[in-house]
Amino acid sequence: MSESGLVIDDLSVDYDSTRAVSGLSLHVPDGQTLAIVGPSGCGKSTVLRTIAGLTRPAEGRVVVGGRDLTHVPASARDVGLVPQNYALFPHLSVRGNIEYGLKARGVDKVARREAVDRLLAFTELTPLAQRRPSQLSGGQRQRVALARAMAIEPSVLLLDEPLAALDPQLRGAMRRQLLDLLGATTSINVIVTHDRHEALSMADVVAVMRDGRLVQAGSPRELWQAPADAFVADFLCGATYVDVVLDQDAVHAFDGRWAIPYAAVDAARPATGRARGRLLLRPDSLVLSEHRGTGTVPALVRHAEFVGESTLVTLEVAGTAVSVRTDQPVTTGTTVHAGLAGRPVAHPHPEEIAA
Amino acid sequence: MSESGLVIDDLSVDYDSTRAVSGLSLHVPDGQTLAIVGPSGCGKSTVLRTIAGLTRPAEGRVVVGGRDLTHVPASARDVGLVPQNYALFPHLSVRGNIEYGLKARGVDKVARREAVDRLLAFTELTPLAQRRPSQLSGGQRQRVALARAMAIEPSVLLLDEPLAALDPQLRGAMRRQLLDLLGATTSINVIVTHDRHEALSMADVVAVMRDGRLVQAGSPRELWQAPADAFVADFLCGATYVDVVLDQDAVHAFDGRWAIPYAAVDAARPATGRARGRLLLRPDSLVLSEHRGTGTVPALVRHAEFVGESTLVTLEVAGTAVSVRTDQPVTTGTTVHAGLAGRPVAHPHPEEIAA
Amino acid sequence: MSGATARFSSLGAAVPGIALLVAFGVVPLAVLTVTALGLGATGAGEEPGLTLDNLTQAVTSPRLRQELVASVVVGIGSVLIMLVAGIPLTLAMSRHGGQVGHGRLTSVVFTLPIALPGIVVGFFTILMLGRTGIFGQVVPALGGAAYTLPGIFVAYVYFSFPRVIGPLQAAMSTFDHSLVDTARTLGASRARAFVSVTLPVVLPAVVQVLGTAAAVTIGGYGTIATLAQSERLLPLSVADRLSNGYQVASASGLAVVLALLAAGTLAVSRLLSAWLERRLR
Amino acid sequence: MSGATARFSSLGAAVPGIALLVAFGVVPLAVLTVTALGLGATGAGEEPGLTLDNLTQAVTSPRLRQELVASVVVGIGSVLIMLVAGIPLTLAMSRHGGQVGHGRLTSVVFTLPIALPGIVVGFFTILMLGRTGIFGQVVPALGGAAYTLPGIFVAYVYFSFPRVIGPLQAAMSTFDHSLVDTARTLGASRARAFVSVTLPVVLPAVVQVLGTAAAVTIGGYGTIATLAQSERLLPLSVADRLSNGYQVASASGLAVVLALLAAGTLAVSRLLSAWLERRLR
Repeated sequence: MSESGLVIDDLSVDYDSTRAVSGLSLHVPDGQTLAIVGPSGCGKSTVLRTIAGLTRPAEGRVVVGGRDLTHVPASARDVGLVPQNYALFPHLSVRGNIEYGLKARGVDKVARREAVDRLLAFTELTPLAQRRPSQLSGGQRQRVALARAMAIEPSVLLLDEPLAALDPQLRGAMRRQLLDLLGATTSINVIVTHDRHEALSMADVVAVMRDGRLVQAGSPRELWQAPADAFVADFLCGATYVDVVLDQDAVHAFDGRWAIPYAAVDAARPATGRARGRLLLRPDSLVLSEHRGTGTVPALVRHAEFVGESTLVTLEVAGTAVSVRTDQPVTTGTTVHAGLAGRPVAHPHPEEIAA
Repeated sequence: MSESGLVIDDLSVDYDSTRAVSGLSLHVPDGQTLAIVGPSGCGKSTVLRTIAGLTRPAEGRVVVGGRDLTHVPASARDVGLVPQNYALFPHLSVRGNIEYGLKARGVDKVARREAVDRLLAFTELTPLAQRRPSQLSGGQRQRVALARAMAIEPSVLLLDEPLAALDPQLRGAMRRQLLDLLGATTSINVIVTHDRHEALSMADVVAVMRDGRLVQAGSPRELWQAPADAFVADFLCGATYVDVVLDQDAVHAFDGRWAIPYAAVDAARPATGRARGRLLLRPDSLVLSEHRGTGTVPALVRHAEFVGESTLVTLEVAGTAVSVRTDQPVTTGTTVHAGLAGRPVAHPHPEEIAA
Repeated sequence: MSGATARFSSLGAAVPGIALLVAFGVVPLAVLTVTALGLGATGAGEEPGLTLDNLTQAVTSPRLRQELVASVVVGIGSVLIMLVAGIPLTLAMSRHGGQVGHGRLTSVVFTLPIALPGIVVGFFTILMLGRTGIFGQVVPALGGAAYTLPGIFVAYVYFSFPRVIGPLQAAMSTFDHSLVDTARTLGASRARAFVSVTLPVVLPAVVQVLGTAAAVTIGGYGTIATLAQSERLLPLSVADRLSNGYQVASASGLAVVLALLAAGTLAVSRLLSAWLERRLR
Repeated sequence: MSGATARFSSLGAAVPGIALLVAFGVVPLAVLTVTALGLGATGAGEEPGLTLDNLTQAVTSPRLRQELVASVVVGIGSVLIMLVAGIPLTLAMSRHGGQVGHGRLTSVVFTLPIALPGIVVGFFTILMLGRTGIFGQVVPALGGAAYTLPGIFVAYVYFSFPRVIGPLQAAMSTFDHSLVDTARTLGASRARAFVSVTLPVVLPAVVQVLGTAAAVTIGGYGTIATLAQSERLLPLSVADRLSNGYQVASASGLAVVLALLAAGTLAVSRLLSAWLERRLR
C-alpha cells in the first residue's frame, strides 16, 4: 500500500512502565503542517521524538511517503528536527552548523557550499555565517536550527516548541517569519506547541492531545467551530459547553433559568417533544446589559479585568463560571444580564431526545 | 513634609559602572497597586530591589508614609517581597515559611500561631500547612510566598513577575486569584512584569520603563487611550502611531495616499491652514474591504494568521507595517482596502502647525 | 529498535569502566581481606591460619588505638576548621561571582594548591615549625612543633584547604541568594538569616564535602611521612609493617582498617547528606 | 548604605579564608624557595650560600631526571587511560541519570574509592602483582611486576579512578544530549556524532579533570612509597633526602620542582580548558 504524506498508525510509546502515548493515529498530506497541541505532559513531545526515531514505539507504525520508518534508525530517516532549545552545536559556526548534515551525508564540498549559501540567504543569515551560536540572538538561533534541519531536504520537518525559547515580546514577529520560511518548503511540517494561538495560526491540521491520547484532529477552523468536548473547548477556544434542553418554545439553559428564543440561536426546534443539546459559549458570545431583556439571564460579576482591547469578565450563572469579553465597564460583585450576541452553535444530541 | 503612600524621588541606581535606573520619580497613594512594566533589562527589577533595601541607590530617595527609607536596612523596612521564583525556604514547612518573619520580629508564640492560621485560611493553604515547598504546585507556592510576605503586615508589598513562574495555561486563573488576594490587603502593592495584560489588569497606576528611565505613568485607561510615544503604543497597546497632516478637507496619512474625512476621525479641523498630528492605529481601528471606498487606503496583506477569535493581519501601507484584527477571511499577498472602523484618536501637535 | 539500541549501545560503552572497577576494586579488596584474616600470603615472621588479630590489632593495641584516634581527630578536625573559614568565603564568591574575570582568578588561586603533594605540605610545616623552622627561631617554644600533634594538625589544615575550598565553591555556586534577601526583608538580621536559612540549605553539600575531604586527609600518607617523629598516624604503621620485616598479614589488617575508616567517613557523610537532602525536598 | 554594607560584610566574612591562604600558602612557598636556593636552613652535609644546584638537580642528575620523566608519564598516562574508560561511562550515566535511585547508587559505587589511601592502593598492587601476588602465582611472569614501571602504572590507574570518575561525572551531568540526538537526525552515525559533537563540547571539562587528577597523581606519595624497589618517582626522592641525612636544601629544591610540576600540570590544564571554552562561547 503506497500512502502519501505522513501516516502515524495506532502509535503507542512507553517510557519505562508508563504509557506516554496511546493508540495515536494521524495523517498529514504532503506539504501540509500538523500542529500537535496539548498541556505539558500530554505526550506531544514523545510523538515528535518517535517520528524522529529517537524513541522506539511499543506499538504502531510511522510511515512517510509510503516508506515504513518504524525500524529505521534516526540517522537514515530523512527527518529534520528543530529541538526546543535549538541544540545548536556550540563549537561550530553558523555555516558549520548548517553544513553538518550535508557533511554527514557525504555531500561534496562544492555542492555543500552552494546549498549552505542558498540556505544562509534564505534565512537571512549570510552576514552571520562566521558567528558562533553564542553570539546570536534567540531569533537568529531559531533560524540557524531551521536552516540546519532544512539543509538535508527532509521529507518531514519537526519543530519542538519553536517559539518557546524566545522573548514573549518577539514571539508574534518570529511566528510570522517562521510561517514564511515554512511556507517556502515542500516538506511535511510537524509543530509541537502548548500555545493555542500558535497551533491555530501555523497549522493546516491541528491535533489536540491529552494524557497520551488524541482528543480531536482537524483543520483550525473545524476545531474552532466545533470543539469535540469541554476540554478542547476550554483549551483551544477558552470557551465553555453548557447543557441545554430544547423544547418547542425555546432553548433552556442553567436549569431553566435562561430561556433563549430560537431567533437568537443557531439550533433547529426538535420535531417533537424535547431534546437535549449543548451550547458553546465563547468569550464573545454574550452581550452584557444592566437591564433584563428577552433571552437574558442574570449573572454575578466575579471578576473584571481591563486588558486594554476589552474587559475580561468572569460571570457566575447558576454556579457555572463563564468567561465574557466586553467593551462595557462592569463592576465586580454586581449583577448583570447576559444575552446571546450572535448565533453560537448548539449541538442537539439526537440520541438523547427525551419524551 | 509628611507624604502619604510610596514616593520614589529622583531615584538612580548603578550596577558597577552602568546606570541601571536613572532619575525615576513615582508616587503611589495608600492602598493602590503600581505595576512597573517594560522589556527585559529596562531596570524594573532594580527598582523593586531598591524599594526592598537590597540595592543601594546612587541618588534619590524612597519614602513610605512620610518615612525616608533610603538608609534603612532591608530588615527594618516593613516591606514584603515576593521574589520571582518565590524563594520559599526549602527546609521549612508552609507554616514555617509563613511564620518566619513573625519569628524574626520576636512575635510571641500564641500571636504567631493565630496570625499564621488566619493567613493559611485566607490563602486557602490550611490543609497544606505541614507540606514542604517541593510538594506544592506553582500556584500554591505563589500563595505561600504571598502569605509569608503579608504576615509581617508590610506597608509596601513587592511582587517580582508574580505569574512568570506559572504554567501559561494557569496564568489567567492565577491572575484573578492574586487580584482577589491583593484586593483584600491595605498595603501599597508594587508589581513588576513584562506582560502588558498583567500590568493593565492588575494595577491602579502603570509605569512604563525603558533603558532605566520612566517613559510614561498613569492609570491603565489613560495609558491605553493616549500612549506617550511609539514605544508605549507598541509595547502596551500593540498599536502604531502614524504621522498625519490635517488640512481643511481631511486628515492625510501615508504621504497623502490616505485621505480620512473628518466624519470618520476624532480630530478637530485646524482653525487655519494645515497642522501636523499623529494617528493611533490599533489592531481593531481598521476595517478591511475588498473594494475601494471613501476614506480607505489600499494595503498589501503581508501575513494573515487565524488565531480563533479573529484573524491577525499585518498590512503594508506605503512601507509601514500596520497590525489589524479582523473577522473576515483575507489572503496573504492580496491587496485590501482599509478604512477606519471607529474613531481612533488623532493628536494634532499645536506647536507643529504649518503654514 | 533505534531507541532501545541507542540506550543499550551507550550503556555498552560504559562496560570497560565497569569492568575496570570490578578488576581493580572488588578483587584486591577481597584479596586484602583474605590476607588480613591470615588465609593468604604471610610475612616471614607471621603464622598462617585464620585469625582476626590482624584486623583487631588497631583496636586492641594501645599504640595503634592512639594512632587510630589521632588519624580521625586530625582528618576530621582539620577539615572542620577549613569549613568554618571556607563557607563564608565560598558564599561570598558565589554572590559576587558574576563580576567579570575577578571570580575566575580567585577560583584559580584557591584551588591551585590542590596540586601541592602531601609530602610538600609536610615539608612546608618543617620549614615553618621544625626545630630550625622560621617560627621556631622567633618563638623558641614553636621550635619542633611540626612533630607534635598541634603541628601535624596545622599541616593537615593546609593539606585540606584546596580539597575543601574547591568542592565547596562548586556546591555554593548554585546557592539561591534570593533566599537570604527574602529573609532580610522579613526582618531577619544578617546573622539570623545565615543560621536559619543559609546554613540549613547548604548543610547537605557541606557534609558531603566534609566527608570526602576528611576521607582523603585520613588516608593521606605524604604529610605524616615527613612529620612522623614522636606522633604517629595510621597510614604510617601500614607502611612500617611492610618495610620493617614484611609483615604482610598485619599490614593487610591495618590497611583494611585504614580503608574502612576512610571509606566509612565518606559513606557516612554521603548517607547523612542524602538524609539532610531529603529533608529539604 | 544597606546594599554596599551587605556586599562589604559578606566579603568581610571571607577574610579569615584569605588570611589563611596567605599564611599557609605564600609564606611557606617563599621559605621553601629561599631554602632551595641555599639561603635558608641547610642540612648537616650541605654548604650554605646561593646556589641553583638544588633546583636544577632534577634535570642535571640522570637518576633524578629519570624519576621526573617517570612521574610525569605515570601521572598523566594513568589519568589518560581512565579518561578513555570514563568518558563513555559518565556520558551514559548522565543520559540515563534521570532513572530513579539507580544513578545515585552507581555514583556512590564509583566515587567511594576516592577514600582509599594511596598507600592502600599500593598495597593492593603488591597483593595482586607482588612477588607472591595472586597474579604472579597464576602467571609467573607477572610475579613482582608491582615493583616495575608497568606495575606502578597499573597502581596509579587505580589510584586515579575515583579522582577522574567523580569530577567527570559532575562535568558530564550538564551535557546536552539533544546535541547528539540532533546530529543523529542529520544523518550522523553514532561514532561520527561522538567525534564531531560530543567530544569537542566536553573537551574543556575533560582537560580540566585530566589536569587536576594528574597533578594529584604526580604528587601522591603513598602508592609509590609502598611500591618503590627498583623504580622510583620524584616524591620518593624528596622524602629520602630528608630521612637520609636531613639534606634540607636539596630536599627543598626537589620539593619545589615537585610542587611546580604538579601545580604546573594543573595550571596548564586550566589555561587550555579556558582557551577551549572560549572557542565554544
